[in-house]
Amino acid sequence: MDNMQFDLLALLPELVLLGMAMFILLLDLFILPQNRSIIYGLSQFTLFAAAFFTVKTQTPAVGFAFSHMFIDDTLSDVIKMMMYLGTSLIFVYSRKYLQDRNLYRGEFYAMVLFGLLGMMIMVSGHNLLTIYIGLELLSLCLYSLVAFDRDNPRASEAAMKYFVLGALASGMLLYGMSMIYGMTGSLDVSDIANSILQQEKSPILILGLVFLVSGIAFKFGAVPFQMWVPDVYQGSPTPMTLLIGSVPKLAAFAMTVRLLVQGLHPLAQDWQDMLMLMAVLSIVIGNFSAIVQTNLKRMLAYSTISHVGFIMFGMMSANANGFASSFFYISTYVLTSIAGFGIILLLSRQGFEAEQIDDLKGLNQRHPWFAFMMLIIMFSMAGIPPTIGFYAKFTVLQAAWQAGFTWQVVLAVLMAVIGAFYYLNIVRKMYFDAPADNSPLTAPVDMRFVLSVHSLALLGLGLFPEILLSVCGRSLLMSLQ
Amino acid sequence: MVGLSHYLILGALMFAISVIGIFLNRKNVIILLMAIELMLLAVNLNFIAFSHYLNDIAGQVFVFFILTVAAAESAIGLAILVVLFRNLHTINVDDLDQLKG
Amino acid sequence: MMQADLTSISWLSLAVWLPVFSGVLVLLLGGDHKASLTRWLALAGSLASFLVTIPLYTLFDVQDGFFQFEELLPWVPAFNMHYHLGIDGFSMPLVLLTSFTTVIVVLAGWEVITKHIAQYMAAFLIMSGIMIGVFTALDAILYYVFWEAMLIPMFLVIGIWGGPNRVYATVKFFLYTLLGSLLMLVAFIHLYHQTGSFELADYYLLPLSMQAQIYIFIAFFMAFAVKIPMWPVHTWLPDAHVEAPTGGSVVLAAIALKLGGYSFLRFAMPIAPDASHYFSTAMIVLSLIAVVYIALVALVQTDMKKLIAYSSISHMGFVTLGFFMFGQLALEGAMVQMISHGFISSAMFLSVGVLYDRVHSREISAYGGVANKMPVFAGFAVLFAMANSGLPGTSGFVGEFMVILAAVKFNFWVGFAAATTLIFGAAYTLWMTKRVFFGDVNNHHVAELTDLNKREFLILGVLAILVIGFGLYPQAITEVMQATSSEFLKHMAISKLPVTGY
Amino acid sequence: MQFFAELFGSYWPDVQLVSWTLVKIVAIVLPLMVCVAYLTYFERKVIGFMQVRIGPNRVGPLGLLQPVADALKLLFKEIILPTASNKVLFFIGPILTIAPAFAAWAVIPFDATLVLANIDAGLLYILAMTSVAVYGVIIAGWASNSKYAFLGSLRSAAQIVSYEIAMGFTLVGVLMCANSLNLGKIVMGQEGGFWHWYFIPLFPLFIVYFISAVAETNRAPFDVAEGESEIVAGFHVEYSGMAFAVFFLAEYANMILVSMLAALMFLGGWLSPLPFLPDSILWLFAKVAFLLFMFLWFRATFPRYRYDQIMRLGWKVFIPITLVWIVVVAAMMQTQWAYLFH
Amino acid sequence: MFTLVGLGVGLGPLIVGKLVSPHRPDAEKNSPYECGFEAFEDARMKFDVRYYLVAILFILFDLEIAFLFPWAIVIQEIGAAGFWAMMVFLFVLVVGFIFEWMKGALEWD
Repeated sequence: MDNMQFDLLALLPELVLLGMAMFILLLDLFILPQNRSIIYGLSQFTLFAAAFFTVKTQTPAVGFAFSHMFIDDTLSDVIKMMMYLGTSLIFVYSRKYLQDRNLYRGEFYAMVLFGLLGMMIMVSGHNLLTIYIGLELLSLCLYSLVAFDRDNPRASEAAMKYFVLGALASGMLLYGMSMIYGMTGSLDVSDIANSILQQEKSPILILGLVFLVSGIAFKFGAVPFQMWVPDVYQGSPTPMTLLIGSVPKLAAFAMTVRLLVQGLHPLAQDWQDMLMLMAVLSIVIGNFSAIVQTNLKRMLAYSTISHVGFIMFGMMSANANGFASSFFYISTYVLTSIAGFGIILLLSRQGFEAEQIDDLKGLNQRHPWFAFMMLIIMFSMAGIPPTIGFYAKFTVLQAAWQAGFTWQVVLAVLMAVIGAFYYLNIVRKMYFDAPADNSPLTAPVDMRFVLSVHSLALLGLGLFPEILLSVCGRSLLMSLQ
Repeated sequence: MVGLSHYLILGALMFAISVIGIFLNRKNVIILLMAIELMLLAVNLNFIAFSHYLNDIAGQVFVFFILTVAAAESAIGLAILVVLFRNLHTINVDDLDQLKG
Repeated sequence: MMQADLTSISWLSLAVWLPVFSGVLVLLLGGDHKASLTRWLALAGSLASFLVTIPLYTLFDVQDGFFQFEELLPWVPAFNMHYHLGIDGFSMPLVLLTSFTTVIVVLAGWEVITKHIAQYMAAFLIMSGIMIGVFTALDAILYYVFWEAMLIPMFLVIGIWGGPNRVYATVKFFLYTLLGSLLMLVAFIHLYHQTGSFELADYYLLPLSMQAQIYIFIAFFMAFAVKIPMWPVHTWLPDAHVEAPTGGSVVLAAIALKLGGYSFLRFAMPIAPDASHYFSTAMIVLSLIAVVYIALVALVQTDMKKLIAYSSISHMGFVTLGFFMFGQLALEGAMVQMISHGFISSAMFLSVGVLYDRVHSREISAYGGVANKMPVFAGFAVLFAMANSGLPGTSGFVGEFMVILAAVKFNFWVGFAAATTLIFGAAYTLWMTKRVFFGDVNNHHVAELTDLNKREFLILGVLAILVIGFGLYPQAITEVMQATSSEFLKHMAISKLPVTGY
Repeated sequence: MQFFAELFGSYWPDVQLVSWTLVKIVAIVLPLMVCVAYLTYFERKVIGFMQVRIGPNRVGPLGLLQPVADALKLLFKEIILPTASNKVLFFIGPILTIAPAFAAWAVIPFDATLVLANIDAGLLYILAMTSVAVYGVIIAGWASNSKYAFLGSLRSAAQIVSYEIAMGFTLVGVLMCANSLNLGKIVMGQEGGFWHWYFIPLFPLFIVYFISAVAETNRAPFDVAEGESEIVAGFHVEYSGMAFAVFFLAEYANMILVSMLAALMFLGGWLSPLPFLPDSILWLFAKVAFLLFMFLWFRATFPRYRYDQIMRLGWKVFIPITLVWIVVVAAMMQTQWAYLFH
Repeated sequence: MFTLVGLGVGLGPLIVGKLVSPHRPDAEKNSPYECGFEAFEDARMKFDVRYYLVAILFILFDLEIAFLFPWAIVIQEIGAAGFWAMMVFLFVLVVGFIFEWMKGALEWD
């Protein structure tokens, strides 16, 4: 008991978030429904406060708390900052939608904040136990958020599928963890690495690795563990899709770094091949499936699978360059997909979901400005310069090339063309087709403004990618040293 | 004498049964939930066996947490099930087919 | 003669970004309800952008075979990318051509475009800046960014203002080009890992094994051949041309195709000289197929735009032919051909546009005896047709003649095959001219035609002057690139294969 | 003996152990069965006296053979198996209800030394065992395939689990004082006179525990689950003959068990109330008897609670009380008054 | 061991009862008891969601107790740090408890 360090400073942001989330949950019980904007404001303030403390407590040194179970390094700080930003954007974009559908309740905000807390714990987990707890906190919040719209049959079906497969993924991850624990005798990430270095590779260890990687792939939604992605994306209410499809990817990445790089790097050769296979399959299957979709959310789901493939492309290089590129890819992807779903949310209104690709028809006539924003977003997803999406693909491909994955890179490039096809399809509908309905946009001003700035940022970052690139690269390097 | 490997084999069997249960079961969602619980139990068994043979308490602590999470998880799973049943009036796995591309 | 204050200005950056900013300005200030403001704003922007490129010509040092007006700023230090611009004798004329064409395009769309005027004008202005960027970038990724970014406005231009089959055409155009260029990106990535930089100059000096060179060359080839376009990856071009609005066709023909040709000179050949030699025969054969076979295809076209599109492919065959004979004459001939084709093809497309705006048909058979109703226009059209078929005294003649001459020296049969184009070219162009302009007025559409208005006259007039001007005085082009081309050939003669053996 | 030792050869020590354990088990179970039987007798007597009646007095002297007669009657009655029921589950239900009530006795210490299995996690074991009983209730209700049974089982189950939480919290309080899960050690922690017994510092918890125990066993006044006027007999409406008797037995066995636990944890078990008196198992029996008497007394005096009142009492009164008291105790332990809780 | 005996105690009377008691089934007797009426729908009908709610809450609180047990046993050794850690835990739990209370999850009428 004497080694119990209580370095609470390291997890000040988490504590703030926890306290505020609980406060919001309770406050919601005592205020009138028409005063819900207090909750909204408070949630945004919470994110701001957490960001403030994250910056305040930031040090170049690596900090630990709770006997090395919790790590506070630069990487975690950077990822957390991104998460705050992403969550804040999600709040802005989803407010109108929730209000229109009687979902504008305190539980939503509390739940998202709890989910965020889970992600932060994942990011800072330096022990299989903490990582698992964070992961579950996140997953449980997401399951319930998907089912949040209680009278929506599709949402409940999506929630069920998400739940079952998500639980399966956790199970696999845990099973892998148990074997690794058994072979190394420790739950601590760095102890695991040391222990593996000092022993012969055993089949059980490899088996554990296989399960671990499968679990991670499940959470990412990589082929062959992708089956939940399309259904969940399509069935969930759009704000939840937005949430699922964006910020948790960052957490999953952090988890991968902690587990595979910091913990199991001695086994890199083994997981490299697995990741490679999944990356290639994800890119191919994701892209080809996305082409035939008519539902926008479903299409984006398949496109997510292909993006996940690209993310794994970086990881499979198993070096700092590769992981930095993956990190960069994820950050840009998160930024882009939030904006994309933001547009979908912008277009939907009371009693109308802008879900079909055809709902975007003639957007250029209806609202040229947001058509242009969507154009940027789509080209960013397709990886066409000068949007940020290009650098994402570029960094990942160069990392893979450097690691010697020649034909995989060429294949990925070919698939990127396929990907461009369906993104172009959306641009096509927006610009070349006549509008199907001409109802005006009802989105509030703040949402329009933020969405505009956000989308333009995709372009701006595309012209000056150095900012994000160096942030991602450096923070990762600092953590991997 | 019962050794570590026996526990591991039992755990593996339980795990396999639950995975098979999840993928092959086309009848009842509740069976899916049960399979998930079984899976977590298999993991727990592994952890406890390892923990015992390694003389390391950490594995058992982990099991404690897994149990907690499993409870929360099944609570949410059942809640989703209730919502699902209210909306669709079925808990048949095959009937969950609204979401197809 | 150089003045310190003039040289200290970043002309290239101005040339790139001025049109882009004026495009954004048009987009922000303009709109369908204030059409005239939009048009004048666009014109002012394009003129200003043209003016800032003129110093590139006047201040250009013709003795210098290397890059001039260089600008070097760190851009993405993480990957050692730089904002590196510069021009040499090859790119300078193309930059001018681009900025000039933009003015023409703005004028050409003046009254014709009625829907989304601001977007139309802005697209062309932005595209112009981006294309100048392609011509001036000396950093591979910078180049690549410009190269790809160009696709977006072009995609929209064809798709929004194009003809009935525009969607198919524009998607095809986009994907073809994207596929090619992504392979080029892979090549850049490989080179980056070899040199640790994206500097073109580093790539020139990098020794590469034959195998690597071949792969790199193929990757580049995929990108550039699509863009030029070479047979057999040319099929997107006729579709795109036919469906594009006049302005789009002009930009495509006059500049976009040159991007491919220029890039061969800038990237594929100097980076992989040995592979270039290795592939030269194949390239020449492909070029000849383009020259001869495509000319024959052009002969049977019934759509005027398609005919001109095929003729463009055929003419661009000359360009690649000239490149891969590795002679100064051939090289310069190819360059001249590029410039002159820029003028002539835009003029041709504009002429078709003039007719199309009045009759809304591009079918040759829909016309006949246009000269009776539009004598002034007919005069211009016949002049451009002559130039297209390579009549001496026009710029079209100079380039083709230089290339054929070099080809005959290189190999008689190559020269012979190339020379046939003079016949085929004359055949399809003049035949079309005859069918459209001469003969009797055979339908009421033609009967209702009115002759050129002042704007159209101005555009075609300026182009006519240029076509004849460069035809009579081709040295204006050749002298600026002499130093560059001799440096280029020197470089090409040195093998980059690593020295092995003894 | 020699003969058996030769017969079993090397297994002899094992056999010996098993048979010795069996003997001990029988020594516990048989008296327990008798206790259960006579508890029913006493119940009728006590309530009878409270209502100024005599109670059973026909069978045997003072009606002392009444339980035997009841048992024989039930034994010879038919066990009806409802058509719609699930046959296997129908029998598993009663077994699951009674088995834990007996199995829990394994770790109950009757004396400093007199305990069958002196395991450290004794309390945990009891908790585990008693919570199994809920399954019996639910299975019985489900297997009967009768609305009354089903409803009754749901009610009982909800009630049992609700009060189990409050009960669990009270145990936490005991554990904080005792530092052990071993029941024997818990008792030893209360040595030194009745003012050291835990019911004094943990008085609220003791009260909550005992009331919860009444609710746990579905006894009056918390017996709506089998409320005759509403849903006939609750989850065991379809059971008859011995099957019914088993439920009956389980209820009384549980009563004795929870009283025993209360006596051990709060009232010092076999310890004497005053230091100069000798500790003896008789003290324990006296305490248990007193508590059992309380059970009967409740039944005779209190009117039946409404179901919503039961649930409210459990969730909204007991849980907050116990939580607060746990916090108070824990906080006090950080201060100079910690000795109060040892 | 004791569990087995416990099972035996349950099973024994049942078997004896089965053996000893008469067995004369008839349809009327074997039908579910419903105050004399014919049963008119499946007995395993929909039931009030509050039962389910109680079950869920029970699971969560019971687990919490499982966490409290080890803590309670060692509270005298772990000192203030242990005390405060559990207070944080309990606080979170109480927040949840208040939430469900206010949401009406504990109402039964």
